[in-house]
Formats: sequence, structure tokens, C-alpha cells
Amino acid sequence: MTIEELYRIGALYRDQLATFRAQIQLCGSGTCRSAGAEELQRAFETACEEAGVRAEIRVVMTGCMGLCGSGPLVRIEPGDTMYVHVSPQDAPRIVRDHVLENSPVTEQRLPDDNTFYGRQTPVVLEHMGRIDPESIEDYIAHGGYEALAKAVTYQTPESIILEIRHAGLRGRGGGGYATGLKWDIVRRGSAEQKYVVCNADEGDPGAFMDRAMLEGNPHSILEGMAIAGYAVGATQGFVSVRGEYPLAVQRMRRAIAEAERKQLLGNRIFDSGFSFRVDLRMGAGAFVCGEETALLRSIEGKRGQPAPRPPYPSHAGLWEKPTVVNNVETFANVAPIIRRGARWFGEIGTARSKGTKVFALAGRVRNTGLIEVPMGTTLREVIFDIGGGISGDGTFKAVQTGGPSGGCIPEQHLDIPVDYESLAQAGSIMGSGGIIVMDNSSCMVDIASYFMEFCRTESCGKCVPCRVGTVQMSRILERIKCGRATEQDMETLEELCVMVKDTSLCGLGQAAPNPVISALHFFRPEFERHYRDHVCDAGICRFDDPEHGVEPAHEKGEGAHA
Amino acid sequence: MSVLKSLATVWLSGCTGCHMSLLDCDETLLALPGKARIVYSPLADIKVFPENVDITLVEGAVATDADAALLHRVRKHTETLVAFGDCAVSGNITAMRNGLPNTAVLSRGYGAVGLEMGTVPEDGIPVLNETVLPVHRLVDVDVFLPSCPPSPAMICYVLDELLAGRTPQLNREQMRHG
Amino acid sequence: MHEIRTLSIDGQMISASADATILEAAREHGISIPTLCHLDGLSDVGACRLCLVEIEGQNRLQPACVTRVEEHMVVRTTSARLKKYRRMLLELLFSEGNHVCAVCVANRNCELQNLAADAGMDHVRFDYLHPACTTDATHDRFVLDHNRCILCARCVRVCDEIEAASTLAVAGRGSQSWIVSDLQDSWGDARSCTSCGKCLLVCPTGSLFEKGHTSTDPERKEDFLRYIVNANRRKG
Amino acid sequence: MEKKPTNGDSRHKLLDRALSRHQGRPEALIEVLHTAQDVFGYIPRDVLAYIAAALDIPKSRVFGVASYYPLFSLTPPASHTLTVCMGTACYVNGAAALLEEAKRACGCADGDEITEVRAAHCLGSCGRGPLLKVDQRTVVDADRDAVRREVAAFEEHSHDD
Repeated sequence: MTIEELYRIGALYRDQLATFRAQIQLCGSGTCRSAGAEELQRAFETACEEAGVRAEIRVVMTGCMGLCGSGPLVRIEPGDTMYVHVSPQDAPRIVRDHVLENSPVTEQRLPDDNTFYGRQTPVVLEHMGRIDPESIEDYIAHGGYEALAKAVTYQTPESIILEIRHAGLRGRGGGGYATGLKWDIVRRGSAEQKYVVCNADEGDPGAFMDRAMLEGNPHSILEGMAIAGYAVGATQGFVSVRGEYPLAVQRMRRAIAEAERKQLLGNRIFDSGFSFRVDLRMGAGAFVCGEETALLRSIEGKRGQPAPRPPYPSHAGLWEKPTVVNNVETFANVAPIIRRGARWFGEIGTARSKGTKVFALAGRVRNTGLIEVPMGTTLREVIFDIGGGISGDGTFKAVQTGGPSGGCIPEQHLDIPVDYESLAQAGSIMGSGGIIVMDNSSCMVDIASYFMEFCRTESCGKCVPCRVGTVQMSRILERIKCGRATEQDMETLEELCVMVKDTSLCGLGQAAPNPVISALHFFRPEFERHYRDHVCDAGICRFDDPEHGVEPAHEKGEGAHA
Repeated sequence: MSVLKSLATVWLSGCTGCHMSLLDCDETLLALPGKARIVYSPLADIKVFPENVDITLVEGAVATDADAALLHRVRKHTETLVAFGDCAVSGNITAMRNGLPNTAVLSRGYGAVGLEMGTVPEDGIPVLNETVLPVHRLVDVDVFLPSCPPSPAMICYVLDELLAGRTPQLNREQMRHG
Repeated sequence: MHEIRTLSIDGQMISASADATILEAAREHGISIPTLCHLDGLSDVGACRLCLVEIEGQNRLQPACVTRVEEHMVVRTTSARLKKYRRMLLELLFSEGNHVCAVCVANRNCELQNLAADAGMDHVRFDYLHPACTTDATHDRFVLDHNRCILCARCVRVCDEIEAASTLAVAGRGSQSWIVSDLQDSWGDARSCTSCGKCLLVCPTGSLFEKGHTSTDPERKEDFLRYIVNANRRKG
Repeated sequence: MEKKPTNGDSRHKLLDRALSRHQGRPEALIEVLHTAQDVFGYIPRDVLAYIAAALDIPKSRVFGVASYYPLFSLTPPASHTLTVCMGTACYVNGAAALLEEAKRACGCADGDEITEVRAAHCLGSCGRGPLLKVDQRTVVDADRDAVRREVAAFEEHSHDD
């Protein structure tokens, strides 16, 4: 493969696309598939056939189109017209009226003035929902792998790292560590063997950014990984995909195979001296494997338990070798930066948080889905403009960011800009990008307890404060929920929050108390009403059930019953 | 003239080992009436726990409804409550039945002393709580005196300090469970 | 020739080899830091968190057992906060298992019990969880009592790193973790076990003990590991 | 050396293929366990022993890994699984009530032991919660009725058998 060949493949595919009279693109995300996208695809193919235009119309399943709550979604090109909640019965009419007669169907059509798409700035999602994720040619036709070609042909590893540093790209997994800096440490490592790892073991409940990107544009991730490999001197990459996402696994496996076949991965990429391979590893359901040292252990085939840092993976990672570990979205930002330059990227976002952020918007909000906005956009814009406000007839209560490591932000902080520092100041974190909107039907004690229970079951068990502290905090929260807690319990809970945060070995334990701390900070009266007055404003908690909250003896694992 | 502090000792669910250890204080015990009035104890024939007690040593864990009722009365009428020995402090051996269903505990207990297997008297015995708890899980405790049992020297030290109006400072050995 | 670092621990200026951990440097100079999962001669995992220390200029507490000394490092091994946390960690451990010292084979000779006494743990504020655990007495000579296990994994490491039998491992996860032999075989049926008994010698509690003994050997973990490690080093 | 559990079973061929694809490298343990879970529906004890021997990993460590990860099951599965997503988005949309309903509805069916109810931490279709996973099929915008419908369908099925 040479650059010329790459261009030729792209041009050929674009020519081929131009022969179609129109395109019917169907959102093929896991969500829309569950909502009936595959049946819909067959309906459109049949409709085209019956209209006698099967060969002239391209019916294609793309990646996630974003507006998940309104799926199944269909886009008609040319014209960029979107249809929402499309059912198989709608297919013949859309084909006849819109595709053939060019008079768009009014029902189900997304209005042009919708704020959902209008307020977004797609960078990593630019081609998502528009290209066929199972076709490497489609990716190439949209400029794919040009950044890799440019990098390995014309640029030095140093200049690439400089570009990434100038762009100000920071880790999108939530930590916000400067990506260029991390790469530079690995590049300067003296080891002969180095690794690049893509952390696609997405586990935050309520987050699906990685899933959408893996399913919708896997090559953009591979291209970013390969560029990283070139920059740091690694020849082997691993992408660790969450095992609960079979479609993402399948699409990524296919993408790797296709890229190898096209020699975009493998030996001497673009006839340079650079060789790079990627292997896929399937996660096996442990949330803690989102923590990088735990992730590396699981790639090595071991129990995915975190290890003390330092040493950091950039010094001693996979098999003790220098290793770049970045999140899916971080890698997806790399090719756009190399293609369009650090300056372009730096103009998006805020002074300290450059670029855009992909969020998964869900919960009690009208427009749920996948969005991408410039850093610095306010939460209010995200929830009320893009999200269209609260769904149903509830009123806004809080927004949860950062998953089990984050916190709930109340109304008075909705105007803070979404960036690493501002969210931390408001007592939450950016996290990987889940945004869950809650209305008055949610009880904050219940939510705090929900997250603590999550951390309790996801604790790896290695260090004492996380393994036992989360159990004890969970029990106290459960007592508050059923009105059996005392002032002493509240004191103990707060002491445990601080202690578990300060003494736990890894990020999971250190952040496990965050949802409780934030709930106590903003919603303390709600806790007090629970344990003093036995009142739950949301009507979730039960105080009258004599059985509720009386826990049976603590069960242990298999060793207990053997 | 009533400058003597009042002292009570209480026996909840435990083996009386802590009280035995108290008796092992030997000649020190003989001096006790000069320092304190003993107002309630399983070693004395007093039926009702009195009011306005200065110091109460509580032996044993809370295992029955009767334990809980007595403990609440003790707390209400005691100035300084001492969790006396490991059962009071942690539940200890008494709490080893936690995790077993009460029916299993009762039928084993009553079966083992020669009654017909599984014949558990229904009246006249306190009702077992589902979970045996240490004293501090029900009421506030002022002084914890672990060990199984606390040594006579340790008991004497704690009593001397409390009767002198001081808070006992346990050393490392005295702090040991077991 | 070793590179030397100079640092301060609890106000005492000390020098240590550059590859020494804070724990090694401190102990060499008679400064004691409590540990539970650490044992000289075994790899360190930083799991029990008892050896956490404060390092000036760092927000996070660091485990002394795995943190290397650095030039001009200023370390504090005791502070009101550290004392409080250590006591809480021990309370958590006591609450997690069934640690009934009075009937334990390791009573008066137990690292957990001693550390609790050192920490002034006169009672445990957390709920005792009273897990329903079993005891594996199928081995001819040894007993594994899960009730008293604190999951420090010293037995797992000695079995793996010193005896190289790898009979024992940690299974499950979180609060549902337990020590397993082979494929969850009864210990007596675990064919990989060499019955060397090293796991008993390193167990800090009464979880692993020899049949027919009413108390554990007070010297059990002191010297044998250093002896083996040194002997192996001389051979290597 | 552990013997192959049974002979001539095509499922073991798939397992052997996975083992040879990874050339018996110990780091392939999790990948091989995935294959075993896929082909057997769970990981039987003799398969664990076989994998341990093939990858030359101590048995205890294989068990440690297999029992660590929630996606691996060491016991045979029920004939149907009803999974309620308890991700945050589903939770704020009432997933807890669904889970309760699922347990209640399947409690009725307990006699045949055909259905296992599980709570998932997040299935990743948060835009259309609450989600219900019926064996491998995902139902979006689920409600109590959907739960009852699916459980009833299981029961009908089991009577057909």
C-alpha cells in the first residue's frame, strides 16, 4: 500500500457511491438494532425492489446517528433528511415519495430547525452514522488512513508528539492527562518492545460512547492507535473491548482483518520502516478493568486487579514494557488532529480543555443519545438545548456525570462549562462522558446507595478499604433508605467516605465515595428527612416494610459453602 | 455522708467468665465496699436495676429481648457504662451463632442437654434476637474493656480509675481482644 | 556500588540505597511501620494499606512497602490522620471475618490481633458481617479456616514464589473472594500441594494452622523465609 | 497431563482451535475461557483442567481467573435468562421495579427452574431504557407488561417441549 493507492481506493469508492441515485442510511447501532433496524433494512430493500430501483438506491447500515431515543433512525441522501421512529410500514412511502418523487414525507421527519444536531460540533463523530462501519473503503473514501499515511511518510515521531501536545489533547477516559506528554514518556523509554493499548472496556453504567464509536467507526480508532504506535515506537497494539458489546467486538475484529488485508496494519506500513499489529482482547465483565493497571493485567490473561502506581504503564506496562494506554475517544481524536493540524483543534474548546467531548445523554431527558460538543459548553445547553429538556412532566433535579466515580450536580450549577476543571470544582468529574439527567422522581439517597452498591459489587477485593469499606457504606446507606439509621451512622458514613477515598489502592476505590460525598453536599436535607422523619420526597424508599433493610447474614463466596 | 459511688454489674448473654475474673480480684475485692456501694449484680440478690447508678460493668452480648430491655434500662440509669469483656465489646463467642437460623441454635441447644430432640420450651425463656450484637450497637458505651476475660489486674485498674473519677487509659496489653 | 539517597523519616535524617523502599529504609533505622500483607522475602502487593505514609508535597498517601526512597524525600509515618486510618482499616478487617480471638489457635500470637492492640482498637464501630464461612480440614496435617482469612495472600505468594507449587490462589472477587486450592478442590485432594507447610508459617492470623496444635508457633514467620531466600540467592 | 474431557465432541474442536490459534500461550487464558464459555454455555470443571494443562498454567490460577470475571460461569446456565439492565439511565427510568417484577414473575415459574433473572450493570443502550435482555435479544423501552409477556412466553415454550 502506498499513499497513491490509498487515494485511488478512496476515489474509486467515491465514484461508485456517485453512481447511486440516492442513499438510504439506517442507524445500525446496537440500540437501533434492538429497536428493529434490521427488519427496517429489509423493508427498505423490499420497497426499493418493488419500486424497481433496487440497483439505483444504496441501502446501507451505518453506525450510530446519535438521536437514540427516537430510533430507528433513517437518513436520506442527498439532502441530509432524517426520519425518526421509522417502522417497516413507513418504508414504501419514504421510498416512493421522498426518494423517487423528491417530496419528503412530513410525518416522522426530523424538523430542520431541531436543536439536537444544530448545536453539536462533530469531530470524532464526523463520519459516524454516515459511513458503513463494515467497509474500510468507505472510511478511506472519507479521508480515512490519510493521517496515518502522512504521519509515517512525512513526519517524525517527535513531530507527531509535538503536534498532539500543541493541540492540547487530554485523555478522554476521564483522567484528563495530557496525551502528548504520555506518548513522549513512552517514546523516550529505552525498551525495545513497547505497546499501545486502547481501553475500550467501557463500564460506567449509563455511558455508551465507546460502544457507539467501536460499532460505528472502528477504523478511526485503529488509525489513531497506529499513529500512536509510530510516535512511541511500538509495534504491537491491543484493543480491549467490553465483552458485553458483541457487535462492537465483531465490527472491531472485522476492521482489524480488513486493515491487515489492505496492509494498513502489519509490516512496513505505507512502505515505511514502521510495522504495527493490533490484537483484540475481549473484556470479561469486570468494571475495574477500566483502571489501566487492571486492564493491562487482564490483557496478560490474569485477574484484572489494579497494582500500585508508580510504576506507571508509560514506564512499566504490559509485561513490564513501556505502554501507552488511551481511551477510545482519545485515539479517535488523533487522526483528525494530524490531518487538520493542532491549530485547528486548539481553536475548539476552552483554554485548558481543547477540542470536543462526546457525551452519552440519557435519563429523564427528551432527546437521549450520543452527542459531541466543544469543551466549555454548559450543562444547561447540553440538557435543555440539545437534550430538549426534561421528558414527561417532571422537573429537573440533578445531572449525574462521571458514573460511579462522579457526582450529581444540582440546578444552581448548570451554567458551569463542561471541562475537566469546572466539573471537578462542582464536585463531580468529567469521567468518560455519561450524562444522566434526573428529575424529581429520583431520590438522591437512593442514587447514592445505587452507586455505592455498584462499587461494592465491582470492587476487585485486593485492598481492604475498598473491599470492606464499600460493604459498610452500602449497609449504612441501606439503613438510611429504610429509616433505620442513626446520627452515629451518618457520622460513620462520612468518616468512611474520607478514609476510603484517601486509602484505597486504585481509582475505583478512591472515587467510590464521590457519589455519596456529592449527594451529601448538595442534598443533605434529603438524607436528614430520611433518617429523622422517614420521608422520601421521591416516594422511592419504603419505611414501613419490616423485612426491608434487615439483611440476612453476609454471604461469602464459594469458599464459604464448599 | 454518701460520698461512695454506686457500682453495678450486669450479666447479659455471656459465660460469666468476666464476673469470675472480677471475683479473682481476691483481697482487692475486700476493699471494694469501702470505695463503692454495690447496688446491683448477679452476685447480689437485687431484683430490679436501680436508678442513678454511677458505674455499671456490663458483661455479655445482647442476644435476647430480655438483654436488650435490661441494657436500655441500664443505660438510662447509669452515668458511666463499661463494656466489660469481649462479648460486650464485640459479641465474641456469643455472636458465633450469627449466620445460623435461630431454630437450629435452639434445637441443638435443647437437644444436647438430654431433652427430646427439638423440644424447645415456648414460655418462660427470653426470645432470641436474630443477630447477637455488641453492647455499643444498642447504647452508647463510655469505656471499652476488651479481653476474654479481662484480667483481675485490669479490672482493678479500671475500677480504681473510675471510682477516683478518672477515665482509665488502657495500655497496649489491656487493649487486646481475646 | 549502590547509589545512596538521603531522606527524612519522622524528622530523622537517614540514608538508604536508591532501590530501597520507604519501609526497608525505615525499619533499618528502627522506625516501625505497621504492615500486614508485606513479608520480607515475598513480593509486595500494596493491598492492606496499613503502611500508608505521608510524603511531603504529595496529595496521596503512599504505601511504604512499594514506594522507593527519593532524594530529599520527607516522610511521616505517624500522624493523627494515619493513626485514625490504620485503626479504621483494622476495624474493617475485624468486621469482615469471624475473628473470635478467644477461641482462635493464634490467640496471643496473631499479627491482626497485635496490630489492633497497637492501634488502640478497643472496639469495632462497623457492622460485624458474620460471613458464613467453612473450614477445610481435608488435608492430612493442615487446616484452612476461611473464617479467619483476611485475604492478605501471603500464603498464595509463598506457595507460588518460594515453593513454586502454586496450589493456592485467590478466587472470586471483591468481598466474595476466597483462597482456593487447585480447581476449588478440597485441600486434601489438591494434587499440586507438596505439604511443605510454608503457607502456615506465613499466615498472619489463625486461618492456616497445623492439626493437633492448640496454639501457633510464635516464631513461625520470623526467619525461615529469609533463610530460603538467601540460600536461593547464593545458589543463583 | 489432563485428558480431554470427552472425545469426538465438536465443541472440543472449537476449544482446540482457540488453543492452537493462541499457540498455547498463557496470556491467552481469558480468550480461551471466552471460547469455552461460548461453546459450552458455561465452563465445566474438566474443561478448566484441560485448559490449565494446555496453557501450562497452575490450576489454582486458572480457577482464580475464571471465578474473577462475571462473564464466566462455572455452573450450567438456566434454559432462559432474563436480564434487567440496572445501568444508571435505566435505573432512573424505573428499572428497579422491572427487576422486582421479573423476580416475581419468574418466582412463579421457579418450579421448572427454567428461567434465571439477572441484573446487568449496563447494556449500553441507555438512550432507550429501561432495557430487558431476553436470552440474547434486547427489548428497548421495557415496562412491567413487557416483563410479564416475556416470562409467559418462556413458560409456554417449556410446556411445548
